[in-house]
Amino acid sequence: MPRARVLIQNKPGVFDPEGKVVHTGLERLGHGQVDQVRVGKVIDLHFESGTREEIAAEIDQMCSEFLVNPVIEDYTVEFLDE
Amino acid sequence: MPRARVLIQNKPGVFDPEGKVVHTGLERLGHGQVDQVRVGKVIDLHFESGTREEIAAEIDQMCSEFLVNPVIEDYTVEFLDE
Amino acid sequence: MKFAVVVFPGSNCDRDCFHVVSRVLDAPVEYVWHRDTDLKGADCVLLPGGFSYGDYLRTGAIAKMSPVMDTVAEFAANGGPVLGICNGFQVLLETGLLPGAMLRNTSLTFICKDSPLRCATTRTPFTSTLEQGEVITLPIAHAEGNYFIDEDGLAELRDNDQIVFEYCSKDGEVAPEFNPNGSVANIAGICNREGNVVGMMPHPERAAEAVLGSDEGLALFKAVVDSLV
Amino acid sequence: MKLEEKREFAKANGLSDEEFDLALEILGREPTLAEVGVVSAMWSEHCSYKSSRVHLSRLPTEGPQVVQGPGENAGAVDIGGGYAAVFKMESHNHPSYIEPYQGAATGVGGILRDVFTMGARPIGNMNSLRFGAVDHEKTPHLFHGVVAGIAGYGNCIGVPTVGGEIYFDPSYNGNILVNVFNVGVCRKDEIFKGIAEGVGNPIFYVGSGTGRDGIHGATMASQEFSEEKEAERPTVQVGDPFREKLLLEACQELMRTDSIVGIQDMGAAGLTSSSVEMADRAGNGVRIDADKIPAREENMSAYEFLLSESQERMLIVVEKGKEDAVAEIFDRWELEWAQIGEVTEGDSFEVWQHGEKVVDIPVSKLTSAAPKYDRPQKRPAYMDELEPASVDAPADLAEAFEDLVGSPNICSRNYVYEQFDHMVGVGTVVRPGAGDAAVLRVPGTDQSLAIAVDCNSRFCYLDAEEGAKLAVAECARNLSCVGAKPLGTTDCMNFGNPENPEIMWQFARAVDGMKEACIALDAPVVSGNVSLYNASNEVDIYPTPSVALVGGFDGPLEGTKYEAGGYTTMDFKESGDRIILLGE
Ligand SMILES: Nc1ncnc2c1ncn2[C@@H]1O[C@H](COP(=O)(O)OP(=O)(O)O)[C@@H](O)[C@H]1O
Repeated sequence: MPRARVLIQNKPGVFDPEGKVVHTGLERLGHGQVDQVRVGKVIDLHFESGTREEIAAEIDQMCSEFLVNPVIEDYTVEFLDE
Repeated sequence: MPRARVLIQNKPGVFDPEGKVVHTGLERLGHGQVDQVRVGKVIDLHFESGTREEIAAEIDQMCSEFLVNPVIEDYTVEFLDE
Repeated sequence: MKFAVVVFPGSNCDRDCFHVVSRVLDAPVEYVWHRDTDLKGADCVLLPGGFSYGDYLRTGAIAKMSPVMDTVAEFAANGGPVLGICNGFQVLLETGLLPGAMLRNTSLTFICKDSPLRCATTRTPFTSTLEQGEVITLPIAHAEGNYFIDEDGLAELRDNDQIVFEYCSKDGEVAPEFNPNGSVANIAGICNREGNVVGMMPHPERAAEAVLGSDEGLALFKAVVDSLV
Repeated sequence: MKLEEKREFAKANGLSDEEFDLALEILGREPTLAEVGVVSAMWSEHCSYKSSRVHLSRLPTEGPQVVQGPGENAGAVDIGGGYAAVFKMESHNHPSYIEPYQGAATGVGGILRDVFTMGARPIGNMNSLRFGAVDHEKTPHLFHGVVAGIAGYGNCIGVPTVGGEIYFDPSYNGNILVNVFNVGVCRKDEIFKGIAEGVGNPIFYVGSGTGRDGIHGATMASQEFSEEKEAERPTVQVGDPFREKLLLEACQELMRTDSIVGIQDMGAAGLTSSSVEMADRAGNGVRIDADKIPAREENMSAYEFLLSESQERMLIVVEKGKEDAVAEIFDRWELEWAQIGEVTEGDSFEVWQHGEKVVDIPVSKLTSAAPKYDRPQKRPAYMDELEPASVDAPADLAEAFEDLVGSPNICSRNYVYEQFDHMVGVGTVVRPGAGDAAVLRVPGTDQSLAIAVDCNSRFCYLDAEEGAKLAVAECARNLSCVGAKPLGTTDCMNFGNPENPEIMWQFARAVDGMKEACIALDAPVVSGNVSLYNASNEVDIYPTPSVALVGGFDGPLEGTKYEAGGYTTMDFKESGDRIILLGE
């Protein structure tokens, strides 16, 4: 069964309040060597069937229709081992 | 600057309300060949310095202290290219 | 009998709890800042609702690291009564003072409405004046109140009489259709084994005065006062 | 950059050729890029009200109950017991169309800051929303996003959202309306103002860091939408309600010290409009050092710092010598802050970056000397075609009744208001759905107030003057239905393109209608907002002068809601009670 992973993050320059708070939290715990934190979403999708090309095209469509907010978010797609 | 990515997902068996809603949404849009959807979090961390081993150990500590709730969540760590 | 209301950055029901204790219950109460390590001589600790640290990452995840939580844990270990309401409940779960974890509501939306609750145990200091099985109606207001615990954990809660409130019908029937958020076994509130630490999603402080439509929630605050005199 | 390129740049920022020439004349030299940004922001419709000022001046703004009329961040009326209700309504229409969640969320954040900057603690939110047809392809996404955004922000900061209204109509297909209202309460003699008094006083910046968010936002909000424009989106502002909560508490604490001279939030046109307006009210100048501004991104230009609409930021003029006390409070609330300038003698808005003076403009030229237009008006042609009186009564009343209750414009709103925390604050006496207006008890006092928001834009389309009158009257009736008496009005005038004489006619008539109703009901207008250019692809929205009224009660509310306590809810209480229809 083909599996793919969509990683969604705020575009560079778009404010990420959650990342900021997590960063502060890590600093408070003494993890001062962290320089930057971005928090995003990961969506794992299991498909019944399909080639990588088919699935990639399908995911692009899903992302533009629904999964991703193109105004503030960027996404990347990875394929997971079967 | 070393960068790492922490992927956090609900453990198998723990209900994933968001995944379910996304799944239903995808089906409604006609993406019926999707079999399963899991939604999780991705946290990208940029470090000032450190070897992979050091950073991996550090991240494990961050996860157990703070980033991950072991009752419901699992995590994996990936290193990103520099 | 003195109350402490813990304030985290982002708590927003702290003033409400303070109001109910000071003005309605007419009992002494003080705010305790999250960085404090002293409960100012309080006999009962309230962890209020709200969005500590914006609920970013996970509800209660960042608040649990506040210095005050060590003090609260110690207070609880000595048998002191602690009530975590809504976000306060989430903080208690994150700190491990109560078992389980919170997931998002199945609707994925915030839900604010009245909800009938069945009191499942009267052994806590906050429910000692209710009847076992009694139905009270309190407001709920949360996006993440879908309580999760695995099967073994649930069995343990049951065996140890740790379930305090369950979502139910007006007549007290506990069934999935009366569950607003998907929580395991309709759980709305639980306690620790000893019964002195209670966490609940519904807001008793919002139903403590008739002018707001109900004073059924006041019973919880009165009960803890009674339990300590 | 050559002068002609600057002219083009100014045009892209929304400044017309004539306005650019006026700016050249005022400056007596070529403007810097940052100056072009400042002038175009301050002279935008959003900041200068250049098309509406001549009309707004007709509105009644005075009365014995008025504590603060228009001109400040929000207006205020006396609600008795020594307390004032501080309130305002504002639009966030265009940002919400581009990104419904963040647009609505940051709208809520902005209106909250307008109220708490006055020293009031916010106690109630309302909103007035307009979406396109229910079956229009964009409506579900916009609707769900806006509702979630309002919930996300209001619930997190912990201010109950207790009322509002929602209509669906095709005239909003390409231009939704998101109007947000907030009311707060403070002692009436403890109101803070946005004023930069006291030459030499330091100016503090506090809140979140500045990024490139919403650059052009203020000018964008004053331009008609077209399909191409939809593509060129500025960086969307992302709200951080958690940070705003910290800002709220820090400001409340700061206001109990005696270190604040003036305070104002950075809304549209951010640092520019806040510092210029504060200087203008005091008749002083200000000097800002852009290098000191806490930045979230690297290499930001003065232009970007001045026009950024990053959220959750405040500008505070502090009494000289009290800097440490202020800093201590900000540090405790974990806010970013910096001393970025000072109040100066004279009338100059001066900004420095990297040792260079990048802006030097007389404050008054940006404010009172801003262009002002009395645009041509013409009675709309469609009014002759539409004959409301010719519409026949429905033949089958039962069927009409079902149509009505099934209509998306009339059906229950519980799906929406249950997503809003409407009870936080333990002050909500009459909840959404329970009465025609929301009733709020002021925490810690015996005072209460009621609030309602209304506008039937179809009426306004048929007759803008009568429609605006009806909006005010409906609000007032809503208040009296819960037992309150109107005290004051705020409004949000949402109209199409004012350069179209027919739209300008609608606007002017709506002001007339509002004026008459507010005088008749003794509810002076103490604050408000104008949103023009609500049109897409040349389709103007229905004229939508949303109004919100605040009402008061004579004494404390008592007992349960079923006893005589001076307020009522709308449910039928007992069988056997009589039902009376009042009015024709
Ligand atoms: N339609 C209106 N009716 C009455 N007053 C208005 C109206 N529109 C704007 N005002 C007043 O004009 C002033 C400037 O408004 P505005 O620019 O919206 O304030 P802000 O600086 O918060 O954006 C405010 O005091 C506001 O109350």
